Amino acid sequence: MGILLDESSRIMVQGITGREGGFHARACMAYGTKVVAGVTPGKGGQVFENKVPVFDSVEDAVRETGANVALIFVPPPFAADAVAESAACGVPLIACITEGVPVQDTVRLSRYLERHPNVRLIGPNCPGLINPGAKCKVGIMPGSIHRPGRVGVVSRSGTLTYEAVSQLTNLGIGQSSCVGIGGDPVIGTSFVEVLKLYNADPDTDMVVFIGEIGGSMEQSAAAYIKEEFTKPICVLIVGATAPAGKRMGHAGAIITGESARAEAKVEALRQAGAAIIPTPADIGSTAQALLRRMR
Amino acid sequence: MGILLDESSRIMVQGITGREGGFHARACMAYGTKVVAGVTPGKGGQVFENKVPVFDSVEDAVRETGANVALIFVPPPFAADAVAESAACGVPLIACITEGVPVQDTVRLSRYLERHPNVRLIGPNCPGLINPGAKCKVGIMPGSIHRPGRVGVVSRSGTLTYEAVSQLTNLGIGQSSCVGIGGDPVIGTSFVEVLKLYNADPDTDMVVFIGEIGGSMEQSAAAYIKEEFTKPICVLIVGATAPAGKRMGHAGAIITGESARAEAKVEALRQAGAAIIPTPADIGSTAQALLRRMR
Amino acid sequence: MKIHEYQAKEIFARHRIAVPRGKVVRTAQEARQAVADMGGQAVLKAQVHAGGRGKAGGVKVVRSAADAEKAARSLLGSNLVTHQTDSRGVPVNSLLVEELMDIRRELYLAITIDRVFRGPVMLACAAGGMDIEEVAASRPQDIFTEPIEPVLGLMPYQTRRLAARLQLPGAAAQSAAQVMQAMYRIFTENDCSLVEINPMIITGDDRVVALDAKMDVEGDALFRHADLRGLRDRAQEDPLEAEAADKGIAYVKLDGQVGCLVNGAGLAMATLDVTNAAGAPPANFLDVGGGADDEKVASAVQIILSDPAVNRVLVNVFGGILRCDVAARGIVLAFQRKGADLPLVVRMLGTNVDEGKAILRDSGLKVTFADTLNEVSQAIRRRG
Amino acid sequence: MKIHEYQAKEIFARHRIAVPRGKVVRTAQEARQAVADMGGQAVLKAQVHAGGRGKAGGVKVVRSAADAEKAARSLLGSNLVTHQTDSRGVPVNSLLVEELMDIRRELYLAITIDRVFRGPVMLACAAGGMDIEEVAASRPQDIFTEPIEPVLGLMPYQTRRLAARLQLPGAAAQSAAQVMQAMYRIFTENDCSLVEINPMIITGDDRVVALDAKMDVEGDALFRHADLRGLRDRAQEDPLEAEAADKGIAYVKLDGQVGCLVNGAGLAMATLDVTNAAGAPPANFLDVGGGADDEKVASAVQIILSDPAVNRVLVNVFGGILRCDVAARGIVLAFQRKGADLPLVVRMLGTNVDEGKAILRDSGLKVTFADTLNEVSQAIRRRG
Repeated sequence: MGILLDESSRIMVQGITGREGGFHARACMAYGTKVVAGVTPGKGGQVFENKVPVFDSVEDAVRETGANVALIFVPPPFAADAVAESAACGVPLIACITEGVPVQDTVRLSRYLERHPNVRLIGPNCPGLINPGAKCKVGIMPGSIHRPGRVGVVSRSGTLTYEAVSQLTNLGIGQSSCVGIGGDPVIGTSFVEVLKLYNADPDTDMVVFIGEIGGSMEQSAAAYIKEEFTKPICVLIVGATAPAGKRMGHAGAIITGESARAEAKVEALRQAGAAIIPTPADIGSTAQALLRRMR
Repeated sequence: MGILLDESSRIMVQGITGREGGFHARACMAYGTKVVAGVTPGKGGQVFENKVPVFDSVEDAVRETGANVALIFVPPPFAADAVAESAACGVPLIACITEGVPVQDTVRLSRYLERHPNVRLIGPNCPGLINPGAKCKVGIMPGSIHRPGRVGVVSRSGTLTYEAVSQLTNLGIGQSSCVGIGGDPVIGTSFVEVLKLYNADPDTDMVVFIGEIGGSMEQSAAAYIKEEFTKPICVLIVGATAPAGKRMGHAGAIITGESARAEAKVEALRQAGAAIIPTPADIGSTAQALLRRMR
Repeated sequence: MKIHEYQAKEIFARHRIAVPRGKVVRTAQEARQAVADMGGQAVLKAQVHAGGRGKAGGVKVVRSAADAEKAARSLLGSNLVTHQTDSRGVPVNSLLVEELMDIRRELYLAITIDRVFRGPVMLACAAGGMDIEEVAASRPQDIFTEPIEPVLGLMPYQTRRLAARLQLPGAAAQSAAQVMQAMYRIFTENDCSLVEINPMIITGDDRVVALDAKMDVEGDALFRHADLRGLRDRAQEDPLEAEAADKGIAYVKLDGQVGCLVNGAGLAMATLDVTNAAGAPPANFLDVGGGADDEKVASAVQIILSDPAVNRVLVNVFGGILRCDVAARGIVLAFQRKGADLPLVVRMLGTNVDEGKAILRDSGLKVTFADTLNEVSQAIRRRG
Repeated sequence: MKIHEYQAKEIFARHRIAVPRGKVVRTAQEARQAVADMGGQAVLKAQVHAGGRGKAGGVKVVRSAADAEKAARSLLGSNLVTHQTDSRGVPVNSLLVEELMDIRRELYLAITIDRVFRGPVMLACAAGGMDIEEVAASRPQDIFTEPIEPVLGLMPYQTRRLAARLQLPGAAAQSAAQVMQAMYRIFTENDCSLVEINPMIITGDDRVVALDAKMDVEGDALFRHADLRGLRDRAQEDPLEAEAADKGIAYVKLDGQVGCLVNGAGLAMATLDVTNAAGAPPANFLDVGGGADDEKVASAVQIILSDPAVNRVLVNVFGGILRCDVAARGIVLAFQRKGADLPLVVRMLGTNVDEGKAILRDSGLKVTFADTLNEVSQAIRRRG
């Protein structure tokens, strides 16, 4: 049930001894997530919260604990190294939360990861992912707003994902999984890849998809939805009223060229058969209407 | 019939206006090969031998002539560029004859080619490949020694391949295909990959495999033969009497470590079920004996 | 991070890209001297971080040292308003005095990151000197692209192909290829997000010269480029945006009246969409960013309150990393420091939301609470 | 192409790898002075292109300037015979005089190309200072390897991992990581086939120092390293091998009497196997290489004939690129020039074979023709 995470997910937190890493490791554990290991070079032998052993290397952590998901909080200069280390050790799922990783690092990483087809990177600069049914939270989202269910959520943004989830939960609509793919220009996993997983997941009935201005990833998703996606899907594109040429927070939100504009994205997705969420306030209600139509 | 080449192969010679490129383009044409284009930057518009149009770029050559095999003779400093150009244009088979390509160029090329799974590189530093039945010669081997038939030949060395072919032909044993994979430490296509092609080729009954000292590619082939190869195969490993630590002509022939030694290779292949060719003089006779046993 | 044309050209020259002979001047007297040294004619180019400089009068050809002094006097100290700046423009504090070139053709060359390719691409266009985004929109087929595979770098066949598409003759084609290779080295060695030459000219004697030079260095990579950090020119930045950036806050000044405090870029953009849809244009985009404590939130709110156009404030915080009580404390701190009295619409959700609301309720500020984006929309409309 | 230890150390030092203080000397007087300058004790190291130098007496610790002069006098001008040289050894024309180090541990580090990985790998071993091939054979688990993906380069987690496996304490681990990064830069920037530090030492005060330094530059890549070409020391090479290499001929001196002229490395090795099996050991490996004309063939044969051990010549040419008539003309030319009278066994196949045989038949040389490798074997045996 859900995608990417399940009851067998064993989480290793890279950077667990840092302030952010420690805070979120605790939050994940409080949610019910199996955090089995931490990694901080030079701090091997410590025990986090009297429960989680800390290792000097991913190799040690995986060997000793059977960790199969990496959650990365190390600072930007070391993030690419942390991802590469987990990939080299064959960790099949890596969520890199770190914001501010140089793009050229991610470019090179993307090539490295192509050589490791069994390794999936989510992010960087993402909120991570969660499977409420499996009580497994691998990221920085507030766990309490989620509710187990059968709607998949995928988004480029962090807090906007929480917004979407919150609207769903408030209407009693639970989530099979929620994935924040990250806001950087180059990321490990695209919308299309997550949609493919939802398409194949028997426990996801419908998908809520939150895109934004910049790039053309939403158009690629539209093409995929048109060709292969078999489930109802509703889409919000934010940034329609952002002024052209201005940099809006993360690198994902720069307007460049026609295809990067909100209208172009909305149009492509509408033509692909997606239900369009008119404003950010209407995520829950649009999803609800779509679910009713399914029945 | 045969592997990699057939009647539909349309050859483009990169470096056709050079001395070597021109000589061998003529020889290929004389053998019956469809040489449809030449490429030399700056010489576009020329016509080679009153027959073959020369283009400035692979892109032009492929678009205008439908070339689907590249045969490369450009000098070492430009060889990686020539391979990358054909790969980027999606030419599915590239034979790089050029000797003396820096290894680090080939290392980087190998990563580039991984991104182009439909492109196969043979070489560099190889004699190329030939399909006598299809009258298609893409390389520098003397065409006259070949004879259409049902034995596949694969080898790291050039002239030694000719030796093998010559012994076969003298005994009336024809070849389905012959592939010289090249003698450099890093090459585009390994023994195993060629053996897989022979394994799947309905017109190849048996394989003659010529290895040499250095590296461990023969051991990888042995593992593959043991696990999956379904046809009779006879093997010669040369260099048994080469002195240790000495550099023997091409980089492929340096002895380093146990596995690089001839005895280790012979033993691995023997255990994999291959028939061992005792000396270089016995290639033809060993193949003949093996063929007789098949009947 | 943007750097000036003259700074980029110094880096270009170190990588053997030909640039016009030139000199940076900061006074009219220096301009006069520089032009005299160049033989009495030159072009003066305002050094500002904004495109569209030429049309805006920031580039002047002078035919005498006296002309130069006069032109420099009018430019230096002024603010240049181009289509890329706001109505206040950017200050001209230095000029690049350059020799006049014999221009036969003007081309466009750039390297940037392509998101779909997930790597750098080289862009080339035969129509240089123009607004390239206009060309991209109206004649996309005229822009040629070459993806650059990081493990190989820019390959010779690619520079040959681009030179052919730009219809460059032999000698110029080779020089252009060298320029492209140098641009790629500059791009990678300096972690650029953009390296652009517009126009790259072909001179009457077939030389290839970078008439303009643009380099944007990725801010996130500055930690490994100590040499580049010194090139930042704060005078070119909006003071509030610069102050925000220094504190790790993403702030963009907009034209409306609703000051927005949001955490997360996506939610911040969504908030703009909501206020715009409510007919209450936002005064800014603001993402308070990760790792915010009460001081950082206070800084963000102070920046919002420093904008005289702001007549009310909208807070939209989804407590996750940032706890609601921390946000609330920061907001109160800022209003107190600024002695501000503006009305506030506050929407808070998530971690410690009750504590947060309580802090605001007890603060004496004029707070309207909203629970959903719909309520936000209504509250902002009412207040407008 | 091999370069000397002192040359490699200069490159190492430029990349901030710590090396002992040292000075290259070419006379005993210079050695005396250098040791005096170093305070009266030092180690003198023969600069030769051969491993096993220490065991062979090429490394001497001296405790006074006078000692140094004496030791230098015995080394300089001598030939050093190690297990990696032939019985003639290699000439000692220079010494590296180095400060004595306080050695606590000796480690091994190297980067080379791994054929299976198709890229560079870093090798590390806690047992430095030893014959690493011996360790590889007897205790392969003691050699740690890290494949280096070209697009990423050597990553910090890899250097941490190697340092941990070498059981280096904190400070030394960090220094070792820097050394590893520098080695990788040296390897790639100089197109090396090997960069090796054996031993890399940890001093008593936890410094990491390259006590020895080895760099092999790939000959095929020298076209793009003008700076490195000047480092070649021909005096260290076998004169015949060097002459051959200059002409693009692969020639290796062996211990037998049959001079072999072959085209193609594989066929050349096969030919060694055949003559050895016939009980007639070859005097050399020779691959005349691609693009051979009659002059190149003649050069190859002249090199073969220059070896006094050769008492007969075997030609095994498969005419393809190299035509048989061209080969024949070259052979005749060389015998004439050398005034040689040795018997020849000739096996030619392929392009223009009849013309080739005719030229040899008419040449007056003592030629026995063979058509197959079996006939070659018989002919060589008979002539032995």
